Amino acid sequence: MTELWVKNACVIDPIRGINGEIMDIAIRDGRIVESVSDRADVIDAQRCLTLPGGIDSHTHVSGTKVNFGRYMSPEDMRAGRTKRKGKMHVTSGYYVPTTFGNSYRYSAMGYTTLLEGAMAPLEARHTHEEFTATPHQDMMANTLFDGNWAVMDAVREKDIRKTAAVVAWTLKAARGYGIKLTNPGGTEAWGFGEDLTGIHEMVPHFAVTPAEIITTMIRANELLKLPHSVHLHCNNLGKPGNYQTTLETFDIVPDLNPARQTLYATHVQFHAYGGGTWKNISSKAEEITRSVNIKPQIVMDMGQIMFGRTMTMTADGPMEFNLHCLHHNKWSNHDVELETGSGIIPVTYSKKSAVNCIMWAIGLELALLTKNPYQCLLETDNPNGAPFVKYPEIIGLLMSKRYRDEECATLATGVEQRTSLFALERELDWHDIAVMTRAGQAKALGIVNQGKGHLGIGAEADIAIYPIRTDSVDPAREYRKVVEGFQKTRYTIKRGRVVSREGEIIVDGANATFWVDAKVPEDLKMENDPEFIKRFEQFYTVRMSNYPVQDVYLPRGRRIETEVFT
Amino acid sequence: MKCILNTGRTVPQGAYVEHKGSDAYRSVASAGFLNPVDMMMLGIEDGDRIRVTTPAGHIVLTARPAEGVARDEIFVAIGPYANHVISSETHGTGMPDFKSQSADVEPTKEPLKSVGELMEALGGLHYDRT
Amino acid sequence: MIEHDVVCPFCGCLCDDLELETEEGKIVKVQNGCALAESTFMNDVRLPAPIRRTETGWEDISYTEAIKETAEILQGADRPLLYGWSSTHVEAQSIGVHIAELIGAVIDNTSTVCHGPSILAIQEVGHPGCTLGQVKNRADVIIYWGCNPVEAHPRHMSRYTTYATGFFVPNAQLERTVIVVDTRRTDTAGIADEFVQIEHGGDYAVLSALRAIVRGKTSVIPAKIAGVSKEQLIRIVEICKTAKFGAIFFGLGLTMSRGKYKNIRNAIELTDELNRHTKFVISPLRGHGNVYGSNEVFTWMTGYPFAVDFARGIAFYNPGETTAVDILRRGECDAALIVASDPGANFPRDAAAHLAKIPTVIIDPHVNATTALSRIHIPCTAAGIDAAGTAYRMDGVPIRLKKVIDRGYMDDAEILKKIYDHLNGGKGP
Amino acid sequence: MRVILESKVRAKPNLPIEAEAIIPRNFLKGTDLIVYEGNKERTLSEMFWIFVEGTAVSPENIEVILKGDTSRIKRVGEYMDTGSIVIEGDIGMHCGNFMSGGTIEIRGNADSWLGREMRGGTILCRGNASHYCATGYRGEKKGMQGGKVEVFGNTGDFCAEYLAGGTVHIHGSAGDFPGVEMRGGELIIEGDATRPCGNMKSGSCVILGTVHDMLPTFEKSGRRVLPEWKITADVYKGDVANRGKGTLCVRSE
Repeated sequence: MTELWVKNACVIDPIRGINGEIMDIAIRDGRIVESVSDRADVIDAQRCLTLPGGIDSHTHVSGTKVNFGRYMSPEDMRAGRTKRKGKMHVTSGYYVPTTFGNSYRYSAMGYTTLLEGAMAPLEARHTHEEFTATPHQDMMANTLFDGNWAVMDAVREKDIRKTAAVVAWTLKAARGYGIKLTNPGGTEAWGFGEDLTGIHEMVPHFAVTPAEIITTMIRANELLKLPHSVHLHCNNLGKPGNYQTTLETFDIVPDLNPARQTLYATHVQFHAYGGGTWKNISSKAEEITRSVNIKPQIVMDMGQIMFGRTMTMTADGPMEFNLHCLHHNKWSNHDVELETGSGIIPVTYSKKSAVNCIMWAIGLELALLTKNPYQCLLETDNPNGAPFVKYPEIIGLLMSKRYRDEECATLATGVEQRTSLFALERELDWHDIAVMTRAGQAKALGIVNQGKGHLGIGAEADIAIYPIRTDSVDPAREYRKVVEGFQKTRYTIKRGRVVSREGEIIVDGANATFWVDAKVPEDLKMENDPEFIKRFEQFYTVRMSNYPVQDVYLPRGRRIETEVFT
Repeated sequence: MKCILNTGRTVPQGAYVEHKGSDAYRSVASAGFLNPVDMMMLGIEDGDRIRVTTPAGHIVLTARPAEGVARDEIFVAIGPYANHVISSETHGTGMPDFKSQSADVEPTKEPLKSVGELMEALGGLHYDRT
Repeated sequence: MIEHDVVCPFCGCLCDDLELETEEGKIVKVQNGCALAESTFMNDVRLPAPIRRTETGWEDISYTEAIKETAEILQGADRPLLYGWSSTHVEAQSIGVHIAELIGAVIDNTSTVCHGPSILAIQEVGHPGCTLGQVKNRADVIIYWGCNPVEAHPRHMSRYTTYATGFFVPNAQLERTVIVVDTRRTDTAGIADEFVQIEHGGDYAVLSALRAIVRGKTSVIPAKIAGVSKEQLIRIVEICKTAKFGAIFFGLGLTMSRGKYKNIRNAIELTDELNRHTKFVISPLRGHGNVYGSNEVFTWMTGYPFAVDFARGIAFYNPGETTAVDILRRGECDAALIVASDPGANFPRDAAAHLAKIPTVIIDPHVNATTALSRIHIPCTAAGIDAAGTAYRMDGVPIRLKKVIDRGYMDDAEILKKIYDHLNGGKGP
Repeated sequence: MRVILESKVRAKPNLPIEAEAIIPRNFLKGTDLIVYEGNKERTLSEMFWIFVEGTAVSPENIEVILKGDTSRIKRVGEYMDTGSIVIEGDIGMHCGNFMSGGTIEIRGNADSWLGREMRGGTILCRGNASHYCATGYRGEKKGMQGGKVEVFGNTGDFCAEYLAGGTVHIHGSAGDFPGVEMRGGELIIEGDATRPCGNMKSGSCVILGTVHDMLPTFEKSGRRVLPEWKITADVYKGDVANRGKGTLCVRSE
C-alpha cells in the first residue's frame, strides 16, 4: 500500500465544480481517497495551482507516421538532445522528439494522458510498441477508418449495424480507442492520386460520399455506445475557402448523446479559411464559432499554430502533397492498403508570411469566440501546428490581451483586416484553461468515469502542481509568469506516484493503454462473416489471423467493454 | 583482364547463408560469374580457377559463365570471398563499393580457400565442431 | 502438427502464409515458402553451447560465464561497437539500444551495408511510399531498378506485384507493365516488358535524364546516356506518365554503386516529379527479415535509424563517421558485440579483420564467419523459429513472428537483458 | 598570445578525440578545458603538452598551434568566431564546424567534413581534404553559408554539397559529385572533377581541369571568357532535372 497526501493545494477541478479552493488531496494505491494514514508521504503544495493531470485529446506521438517523421529528420534530432541521467533515458529532437523525449516533456508540463490522433489498424502494433516506450502517460489511439473498404461498403449499403460491426472488429483487432476519420473518402481517392473537394462528392469506385461516411459512422459510433464520439479531420484541410465545407459538415451532425458531443472536430484552425486563394485568404473563425455556439453536439480543438519550424504529419496524404508542392522541401507519403493514407512534410511558420499570421490568429479566435470552453480545447495538433511544448505560450496568449497585442504588432502587414483577433478583448481565466486542457478533454473522450480529468474520490491520482499562485499572479499583465509556470510543474503525479519534479523525471514509468472492446450481437461478428474474410484474405497482404494485435503488446492494457446493442 | 567487381544476393547464397562452413556455401560464394566471351578471351572454361586482384587484396574463385553478366564485369555473390578483395573505403557514406570495385582477373592454378581459411587469414580461428 | 499462417523471418517480405508441419518438436515440412524459407526452417543447424577462444582452440563455457565475460569486455571499453540486430526481433533490438546508451557505445545495424544510403536519401528528400497492398491492388506499372527479386526476394512478385491479383488489377499479368533496370540481364530482367541495360555507375545520369524528360526538357538530353538510348527513356516516361499507379522498387544496385545515396535521392525525386502527373510510389527492397525493425526501434529510442554514437552521452549520428565499417576500418573500436548478423562475411576484409584484433563477442544462433573472428560466441534462439517477437516488413508493417518449436535455447533478448543487468549493477533497463 | 598544444602519446592511438573546446576564445580563461577520448572525459593536459606564450586581452589575438599526431582529433575550431588556429600536421574530422570568424590553417591533410556548416572566416588546407569538404549536415537544406575554404591539394567526394554561400576554392582535383545540391555560393576547382553540380539549384561553379561524366541535364548556354582564370569556358545552366538556375563553367576544349 502506498499513500500520498497533498496538502495546501489550490485546486481547480471543473468537473466537480471546484474553482480555486485550498484543499488537501489523499491518495492511496494510485487513486484518490477520503483520507490516508499518518504514514503517508506528504507534499506541501504551498497554495500552488493544482489541476487534474493534463490530457491531450489530439496529438501525434507514436506510430508509423510519427516515427517516419523522426527517421527523415536528423537535422531536428540535433535540437533538444539530453544525456541519460538518473531514471531518464537519452532524448533527441525538438518537433519530432524520441518517445522518451515526448514522454518526459509532457510529464514536465503536467500531462498524464495522451490520445494518439491517428493509428492505421494494419500498423497498430507499431503504435502500441511506441506506447510502451512513452512510459509516463496513459495512452489511447484513435483508429483510422476514413478509407476503410469494409466501412465504405457498409455505408454504401446504408447498413449502420454492419458499419458498427466492422468498427467493433477493427477496434478490437487494433486495440484502438475510438473512430478517427481523416479527410473521409479523400484518402481512398488519393490511392490513385486524386482528392475530394466537398462532402457530397463521390469517392471514386466506392459510390459513397464523405457526408454519408460521416453520418453513418456517427450513428454506428452511438449504436456501439463508444466512450468517445467520432473524431473528424474534415475534408479540404488547409485550403482557402474551406470553412464552407466545415460548416456544411457541422450542419449534418445530429445531437445523439446527452453525455457528450456527437462529433469531435479536430484542429479546426486548419478548416476555418475564407477567401479563394492564398492571396486573399481570411479568417472565418466567427462563422465557425457561431455554428459551434449553437450546436452543443460539437466539440472542436484549436489546432493552434505557433511560429517556428515544425513537422506536419497527417493521414491526409493528398493535403500533404499539395503542401509539398508549395514548400518544395522533403515529402513523405505512406498509403495503407484498404484503410487510409498519410503524408509528412516539414514546415516553418513565419511571421513574415501573412498566411501564417492569419492561421495563427484563427486558432486564438476560435478559442476566444467559443462561449463554452468545453467546446474548444487547447491543442496544436502536435506537432502539425507547433510542438506541444508551446502550449504554455498559447495559454499565455489566451489569458492576456496585452500579450496578444504585443505579438500582433510583430505580424506581417495586412493581417489585421482579415481576422477579428485584434479587436477581441476576452481574456480566459484559470478555470477556462483547466477546462481546455483536462476537464474538456476527459469529457470529450468519455474517460471521466475511468477516473480521468478530475480529482473526485475514486479518480486516478493524476495530478499536476504548477509553481503558480493564482491569488498573486495577474495573468493579463504577468503573462510571462503564466507561460513559465505552465512549462514545468513542481510535481507531476501519475497514478499516485510523483513521476516528475521541477521538470526532472524521477521514476520509471508504468503507463496503461486504454482500448475499447465494443460488443456486437453474435450474428454481426465479422470474424464469422465469410464475405468479409474472403475479401480480407484476397486484398490485404497479411493473413487475417496475423492482423489483430496480441495482448502481449499491451502489458498494462485497460479494456473498456461496451454493452452489446440489439 | 581489367573489370568491375559486382556483387549481389543469389538464392543459393541465401539458402546456405547460415551454413558458411559447408561445401555448398563455399561453392556458391566462391563462384565468379563472367561473360562467356570474356572467359574465352581469358582462355578459361567453366570450373577453372581465377585470381581476382584489387587494391584491397586478392582471392581465388571458380569461374562460371553467365550470359547476363556484361563484358568486363565479374559477378560474385555477397559474402566472404567477394569481401576479401573489396576496399573498406565508404566515401563518407558508410557504404563500401560492393558493386563497383575495379579488379583484375587472371587464370590461376592456386587452390580455393575455405571460409575458415579466409577468416584465419584475417587473424581469426576457424571453429569446426558443428 | 500443422501450423498455419507462419511468418518467414528470412527477408524483408516477411511472407506470413507459410504452413509448417512439426513432429516431435522438429519442423518436417514447409509449404508456400520459397527456397530461402525452406532452408531457413528445415536446415537450421545451431551452435550447441557458448564457446570461448583459447590460445590453442575453442572451449565450451557456461551461459553465466559467457554473459559475465561479455559484460566485462563491454564495461572496460573506451569505444565499444554494437553491431547487427537485423535478424532478431524488436524486443532484443530495444535492449541493445539501452546497452549502447548505458555504456557510451556506437550501435549500428546491417542497413549500414544495405539500405543505409536509402535512408540518407530519404533524410534529404523524404519518401513517397505505401504498404505493399497498395501496389498489389492498384499498380499497373512496376519498375524494378538495381534489384533482383527473383534471387533476393523470391516471392515479391507473386505476393505483391507482377503476378499478384489485385482489386483494381484482376488480371495482373495482362494489366501490369514491368520495367527492369539493371547492369546485368538478370532473371528478373527476363520477365520484363521493358529491360533497360545501364552501364556501371550510370544510374544517376539516367535518373536525371528521366526527370528532365518528365519536366519537358527532352531537348537537353543527348542521344545516349550511360548506354541507354534517349528513345527508350522517352518511351519509359510515357509509360510512367500514363500509368494509373506506378511503383518503383530498388535494391543494392542503387545503394552500393558509385554515388550511393545520390542515386536513390534522384530516384525519389523522379517519383516526386511523376506524382505531378499520376500516382507514383517508391520503396527499397529491404534485405534482412527485421532490418526495418532495427531502423524503427533505433529511431523511436534515439532519433536515428542506424549508426548512433553514444560516446558523448547524447545520441550522435553521422554515417561515414559513426557507421560500423568506418569505425572498424579506422581501427577505432576496442571491443565489439555482434548480434544476429555476420560482419565477418559481409564486411570488406580490413573492416572484418579489426574484429579479430579486439575482444569480439557474437550472439547468434548459428556458427558463421564472424565466429572465427570472435573471442566468445553465445548461441540463442532464432526469431521466428524458436522465439516470438515483432518484425517490421520492408514497407513498415509490423508483424508478429511466431515461436514454432522449442529447441531449449535462451532468447537473445534474455541474454542481452542479463548483460545489461551486469553492466547496470543489477538493475534492469 | 600563443597556445601550443602538442599531442601526447596515447595507449590507444586510434581512439577519436573530440575537442570542440579547442577554439581561441576558450584560452582567454586558461587551459583548463575538457576533451573526450572515445567515451571518456579527459582534461586537455591529459592529451596534450600545453605551452602558453604571452598573454591576450581579447580572443582575436590568440593563436592556437597544434603539433604532433592530430589526425584523430575531431571538431577543432567548432563554433570558432575569431583568432587563429594552426595545425602543423593532419587534422581529424569536422575541423571548423559552424565556424563564423577567424582563420584555421592546416599544413597537412584534413579528414572529412572540413568546415561543415561554416558561416564565416577562412580555412586554408595546404594538403588534401577528404570527403564532404565545406558541406552541411544530414537532412539539413543548407551547407556552408559563408566564409572561405581553400584547399591546395585535392578533395574527396561530395565536396561543397549543399553549398549555400561563401567560396570554396580547390587548387587540385575534386572527387565525385562536387557541388551536388548547390544552392548558392561559389565553387572553383582548378583540377579535374567527376559529375559536378548534380541537382544544383543555384550558385556558380568553375572547373579549369577535365570534367568526367558530365551529367546529361545541363543546358549549354554559350561561351564566356573568364579573365580571372585566363580561360574561355563553356557555360551550362542547370540542373534541368530540377528547376535549377545554377551556372557551371567548364574550360572549353
